[in-house]
Amino acid sequence: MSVTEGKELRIIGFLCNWCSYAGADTAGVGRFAQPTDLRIVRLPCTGRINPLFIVRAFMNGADGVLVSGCHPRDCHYSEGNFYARRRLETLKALLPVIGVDPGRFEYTWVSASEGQRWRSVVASFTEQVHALGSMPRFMSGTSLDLCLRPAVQPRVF
Amino acid sequence: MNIGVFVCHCGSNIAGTVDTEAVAKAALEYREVVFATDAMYACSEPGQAGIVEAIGTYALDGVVVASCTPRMHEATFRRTLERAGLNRYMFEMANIREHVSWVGKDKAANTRKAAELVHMAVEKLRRNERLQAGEFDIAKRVMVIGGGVAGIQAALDCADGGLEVVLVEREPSIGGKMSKLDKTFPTVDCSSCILGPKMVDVAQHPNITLYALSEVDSVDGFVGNFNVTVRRKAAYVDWDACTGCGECAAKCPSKKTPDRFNEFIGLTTAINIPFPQAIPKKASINANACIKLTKGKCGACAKVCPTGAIRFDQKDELVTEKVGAIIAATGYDLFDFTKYGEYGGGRYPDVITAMQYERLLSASGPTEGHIRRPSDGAEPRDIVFIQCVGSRDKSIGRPYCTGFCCMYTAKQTILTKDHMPDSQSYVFYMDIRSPGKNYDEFTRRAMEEYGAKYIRGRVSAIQPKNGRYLVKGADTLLGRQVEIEADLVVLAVGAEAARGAGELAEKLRISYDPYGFFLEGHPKLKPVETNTAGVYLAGSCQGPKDIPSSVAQGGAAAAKALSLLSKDKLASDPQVSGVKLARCIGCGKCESVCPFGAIEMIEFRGMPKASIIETVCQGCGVCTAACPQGAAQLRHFTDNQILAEVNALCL
Amino acid sequence: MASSLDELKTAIRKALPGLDVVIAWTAGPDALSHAPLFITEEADVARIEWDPRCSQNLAGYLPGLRGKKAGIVAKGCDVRSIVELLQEKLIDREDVVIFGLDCQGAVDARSARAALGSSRGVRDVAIDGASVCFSVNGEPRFFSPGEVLQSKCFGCAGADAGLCDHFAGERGLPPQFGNPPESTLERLEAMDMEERLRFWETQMSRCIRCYACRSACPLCVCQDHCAAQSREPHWVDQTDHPREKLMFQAIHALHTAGRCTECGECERACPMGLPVMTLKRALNRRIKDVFDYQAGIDPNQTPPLFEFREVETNIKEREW
Amino acid sequence: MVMPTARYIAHDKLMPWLLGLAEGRRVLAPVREGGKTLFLPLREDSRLDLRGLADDSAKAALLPRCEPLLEFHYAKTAGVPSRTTLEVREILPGQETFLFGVRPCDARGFTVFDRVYDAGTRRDIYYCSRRDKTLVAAIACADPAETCFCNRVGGDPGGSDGADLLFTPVEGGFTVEAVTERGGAFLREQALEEADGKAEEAREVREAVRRAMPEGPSLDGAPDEVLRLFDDGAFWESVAAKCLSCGVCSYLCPTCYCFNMTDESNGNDGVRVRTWDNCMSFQFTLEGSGHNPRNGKAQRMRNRIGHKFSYYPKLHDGNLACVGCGRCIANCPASMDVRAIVIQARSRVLDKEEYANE
Amino acid sequence: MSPRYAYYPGCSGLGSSLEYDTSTRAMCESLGVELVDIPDWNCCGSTPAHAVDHLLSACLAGRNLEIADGMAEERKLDGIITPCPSCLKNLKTTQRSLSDPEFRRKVEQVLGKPLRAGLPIKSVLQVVVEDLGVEALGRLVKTPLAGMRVVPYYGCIMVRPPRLMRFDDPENPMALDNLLRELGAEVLPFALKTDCCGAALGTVRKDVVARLSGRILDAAVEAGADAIVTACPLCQMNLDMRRPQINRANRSRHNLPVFYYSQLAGLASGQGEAATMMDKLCVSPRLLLNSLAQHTGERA
Repeated sequence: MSVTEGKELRIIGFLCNWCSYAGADTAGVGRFAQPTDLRIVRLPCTGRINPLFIVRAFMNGADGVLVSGCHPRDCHYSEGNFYARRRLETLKALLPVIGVDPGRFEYTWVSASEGQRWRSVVASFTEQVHALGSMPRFMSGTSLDLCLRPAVQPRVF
Repeated sequence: MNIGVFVCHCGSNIAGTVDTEAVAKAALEYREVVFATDAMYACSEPGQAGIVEAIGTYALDGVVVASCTPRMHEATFRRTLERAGLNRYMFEMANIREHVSWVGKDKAANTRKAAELVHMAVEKLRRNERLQAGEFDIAKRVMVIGGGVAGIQAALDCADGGLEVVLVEREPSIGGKMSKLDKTFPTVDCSSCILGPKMVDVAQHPNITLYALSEVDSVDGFVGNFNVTVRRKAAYVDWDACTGCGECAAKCPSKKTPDRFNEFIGLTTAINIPFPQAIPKKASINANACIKLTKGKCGACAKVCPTGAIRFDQKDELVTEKVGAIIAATGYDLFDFTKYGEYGGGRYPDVITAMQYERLLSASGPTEGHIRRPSDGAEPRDIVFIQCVGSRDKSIGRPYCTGFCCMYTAKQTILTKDHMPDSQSYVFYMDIRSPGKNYDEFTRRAMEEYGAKYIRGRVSAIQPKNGRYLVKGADTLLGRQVEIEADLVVLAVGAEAARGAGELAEKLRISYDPYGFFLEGHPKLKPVETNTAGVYLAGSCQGPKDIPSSVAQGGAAAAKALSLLSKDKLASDPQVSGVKLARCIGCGKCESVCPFGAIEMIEFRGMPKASIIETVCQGCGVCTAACPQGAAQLRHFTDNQILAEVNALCL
Repeated sequence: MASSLDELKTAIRKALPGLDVVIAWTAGPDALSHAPLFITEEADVARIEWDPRCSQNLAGYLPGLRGKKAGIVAKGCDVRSIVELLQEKLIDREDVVIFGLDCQGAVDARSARAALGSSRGVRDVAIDGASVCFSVNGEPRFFSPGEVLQSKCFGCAGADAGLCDHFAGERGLPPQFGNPPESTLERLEAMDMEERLRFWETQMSRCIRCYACRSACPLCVCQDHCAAQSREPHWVDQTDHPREKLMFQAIHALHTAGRCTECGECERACPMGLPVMTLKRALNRRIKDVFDYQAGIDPNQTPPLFEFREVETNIKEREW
Repeated sequence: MVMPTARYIAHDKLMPWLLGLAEGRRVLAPVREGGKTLFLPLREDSRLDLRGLADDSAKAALLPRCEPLLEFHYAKTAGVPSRTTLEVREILPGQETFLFGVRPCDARGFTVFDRVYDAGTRRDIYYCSRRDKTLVAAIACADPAETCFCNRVGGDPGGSDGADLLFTPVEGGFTVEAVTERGGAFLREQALEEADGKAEEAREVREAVRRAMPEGPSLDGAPDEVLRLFDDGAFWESVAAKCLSCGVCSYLCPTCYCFNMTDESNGNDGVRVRTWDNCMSFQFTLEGSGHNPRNGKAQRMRNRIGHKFSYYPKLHDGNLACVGCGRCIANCPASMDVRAIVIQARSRVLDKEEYANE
Repeated sequence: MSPRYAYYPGCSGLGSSLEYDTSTRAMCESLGVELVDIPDWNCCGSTPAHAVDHLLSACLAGRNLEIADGMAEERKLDGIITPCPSCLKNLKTTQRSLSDPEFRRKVEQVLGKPLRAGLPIKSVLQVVVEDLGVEALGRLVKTPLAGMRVVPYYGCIMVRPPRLMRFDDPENPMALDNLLRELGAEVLPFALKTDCCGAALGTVRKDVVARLSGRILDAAVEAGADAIVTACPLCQMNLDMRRPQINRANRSRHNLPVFYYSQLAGLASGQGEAATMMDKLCVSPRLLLNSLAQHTGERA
């Protein structure tokens, strides 16, 4: 875990409730230590994920986004992850064109019983994102002061 | 909106690695949070009372609890809100235990993470709606899949409780593995004597419809309203006409068919009734062995059948049953020991499985209860039992302990001595696992009273020698090699998931573990539930089990189904999709992707629009992600709610 | 082309009594691009023009005319948009009459204006093999296709006459213009990730949020209910941040993923000259690779994001 | 006050002079970027483009595409988190600006704005603050485009309405003349050489262009005709058939001044922004109830034409809200032509009258 | 194109198992497999070295691999083959150990040369059975070994450890069974086909050899075999040369000939007893071969 020591990066996880969220719970119950960067958004199904959530996250300055759902054919809603797989594969073509390194986004399948697998997914993805460092922030493109929104300051603890 | 935040210590589970006080303090700064506190156990009686009190004192309209996973206590806290007069959906949970305190070591980082998870929850809650549950009608019927002892128990309990039960069994008779056993441990009472009456009860129960020789073809629908299509495989016999007299089997010329019920150590006829106590006691034809069906000639059975029940042209038949709940009790299969080359890989006729040995011991088995070697029919004297064949062995992908082999091996050594007082049993074992009532005493008796020689170690090879078998192994307690010449070797093969378990799980939309055993809702608290509402588990399909546990679980699953279907209507989950007609342009994309056919296109003021059938919608949100206008929105997981969480995390 | 035009006019005259409207092109205010013409009476037929200046894809008007019997004049590339609309059941085949044309290439008015200096005096445009000839005040001026034609013409697949109800001109092979000029996608691929981000930042700072890219897109079915201008859901905010404007382009690209036929209307319509089709190109390329699918070919197919296969042979999922 | 005499600046001196001005104030000038000529802050590496009409109008100098009007913050009271106070901070623009290189049509566009935003007691402080701090330097046109029609809406390719200074292209450079007192005061401070005889040359250049511009029927004086067609749905349907409902015409128009206001917030912080709005958009008149009085593009087109050629002139002494720059024509993705629509409207009314007379 | 391999004969091949080496070369030639001897090869580092010093053992094998590598490209070699399972095991073990960069560095330091060790390494038997197919051998058969009842004896390392050797079933290999059947022999089931003969303890614990090898001979006789067929020089030596010792220790009277499979292949394809060096065997196969000839003669 040496790579991820020190500065945390902003990593968002979109997880389906039935498999991967439960898998992350299983990892917790098993006390499988993980890097702390990841923040999980719980969704009913990966089929709920509009790829634009991921684009939005990167636009907002996320350093990495991880999607995880039920293994193909195990979807609680039978087909959600099949649609998700196609949508997310398509998304993979968009991200590098707008300047998001493909390594900042991954999707995978983790079942409710795969606590160990969840741990290793989180650990390797976090490491992968740390290897890429912070995502460059969007700034105002020009010196036009005509139209700039003052950046709303992020919260500080 | 007035939001209250409650940060749970969970004793030291959370507070040990998260500064809960700091999290509560941070939460006070969030928009619309008017109250925040930390609590020792939020889910406890005083914890919940504290929430109810704060709702009153601070006029809260929404609550965030930061504690364990919502999969644990979301329902608990929603009820708390309802007690305080709030809508149950004005609630969010931040999972700071499973996702934070239990997996992160750095307290500062954990605290930061917990506070951000609370922030996400607050921002989502600010956009929550007061959803109201509807109601829908349910079918007061249960389907039990699998007619082993667990399924039989579940079916009988449900039927006695007044539910209509459809019991589906893959084999021609119910009874499962237990019906093949000679005796049961630790009482050594006759297996068919205690199972037989239950099987007869199934046959005679007015509330039970039995489909033997049938399999589940497809499942759709949802809790309360499943539609299960069952494939009734062709028996080539009209079971309504068949009286089970057995004339057909007596006259069948194809007498060399390996007997499936007898684990292929005996022979039977192409048309047969699998065993005398079979339920239903009906004949069926093995199409691969039948001369008429394979070569077109014969038809002896049809000639002798007194009721003219033979139907060589019978085809599989599909029937659809509407049920409100499903109990999966599909049991287990035996490990295929031929993967172990050192035990001969199936080449030696006198190296057999414990289940085959059980058939040899059984008075209704192929040898009528006389122990005979399959190779030459001789009575064996020295018998070696090898434990853990397909259990606790990572190298063949079976790392788990089957759990009941130690016991049945002990039973078999006892029965062996009873049958043949001059015999000697040897047991190669890894450890003895006998943690049940009277179990350890039982294994002790096998060793001490019945003289079974237990050798702690593995067998490295079995080699034929002068018509016997040289069993080479290690005695790890004495630290030396041992070689035993045996007449018969019995392998304690482990249990593995039933053939086709994965496919059935996919049809039922339940999870299964890497070995194919179905996954329970919670390992401790929901041992017979699954993640799919209305689907329950009984017996070894959830993991290897002995008979008492299977029976107990069958009863437990039945109790769950009975309590579910005790109501006339079920509350529908309001977390379903809804279409904003003003935004919808009727492009039909949502309709095309809905996995449940829950979207229909309607005409509204002359314009095409999508409309959700709320009782059919399962709330997956595939439509919401497909709708370009954002007109279809999954309630409680709307675009704006998820965007709010994303924005709370990074902007 | 003159003979094609006569054939076209004859066909339209013949079909017009059974139709509510026929959409074609006529001379517009700018000598470098012809304008759409909505024909309801026979007298209008005489005003139809057909030459490389007929660059606008008229298919986008069809969903708005649903319920009416509409004829439409279409180049090969325009037909692909019509196919896509049929696929998604946004128009009804029996209500649409397609007049196909043998296109030899379409002028990009913006680059033609830059090449000529001004649109003044342009009387005619013709494409002859490897060169494009503008007749300006009676004088011919020649340019290479790369200088003045739309980039989509370089990958022209020609007209699938089989989908047209009428076809004017020769059903020959599509025109060949050799290698296309360097695309924005190729330029981007030569950059590192941060340069790409900065590239879009600079580009999108020019965007005036007129949404002409969307309004001109024949597959933007939402139009008046576009997510870009909504608060419920609130995908983009109204500030002028390049991030928000790029976000909209991502929305447009993902909403048209697997549907976009690269007709180029978004870029043609953009008054700020933004390379907004680049994102869609990138998605199409992947969709071709992964799902072996191209939009606008077969009216009976389903767009790839609205179906799936249980086993996706071309998807290599990451192993952890 | 007496205006200073005309001055002259040679082509090679222009850029250094402008960059000199840019020290201490913002200089906006038509600059090449991304294949377009746009009004952007001038920098040393800017490529000034004075060949013709810029691709965007200069209105963003006075009415930005998006401007923050105020910031707000929900502050929690220490110890009493249930008490939240809303803190509001107004953001007033205040940068001195030299707007260089607008054409007479664009400069005249500001007069259309002035009548709305700086109308006696009804003053828009954001607009007025910018207007007061901005000096507008127009360049007389030498080569109007095919789509230009300022002469048909009461304008003049060499006119100076709305400008403070007027530049005119002459041999070797530009003459500079003050138009307003502010312009005069500014010019007096500049170390520019006297124009002398070039002032006469400039007048001749302007006159020549004026004469050379193609004539056409005037679009002035059509307010009543357009108003009389208000209920002629068929006419507007046919005119708007090819319209795509995008915002190109409005956003490039130097006289379109409509705006929208939006609060954008995250957590406790937020900002209120004012952004350009566009009457061709469905959302422009969409009401909270979901009802939309201008539901179709025909009604929206009627509003756009009506506003420019009828409603505005009726309110503002016959002045049109169109200065004839032709950007809407040149950039319309559907090749709409505002001139043709006004002419069609007029002949439609005449046809109707004839029909009525019969 | 005919396959071409670097050939590693191993120490026994030039001494105690000269008949194996000779008959193997003959078999390969008739099968069209070209053997290129590894020039200046040295001991593979098997039994003695690998038991005491892994680095030494790997360096010994590594040198041979390096030489083979050096000529691989020029001679267009398909791989390295050896008839001896013990050599094979050590060459393959070394190849695998070299994937550890640290260990590879040490070996290279000793050898003073960089190592590729990329050529596939197989036994001659594996090439015959898997690559050429036993049918290829079958096509060469002129005088089938009809009537000869044999048990194949693979020895303990021809197929083990399975993850290293990657050849046939580790518990019940059938390669030799199939091959011998193709030669016309009657192949009997043999439970001890992969049991240890005790070779590794041949010089220090003769009692163990006598017990283990004796058991193999017992089982072969019990099975009703006329002969044992091996593919390993050490196995052959134990069962054949040490037969008197074994008989003495076990009070048995075994007298089974122990052939190399390559000898029988040569015999069946008509190479004659001299060419296959039948006279090198300690237990004379004379009687058996005579009866075989008689059998063939009867048929003819």
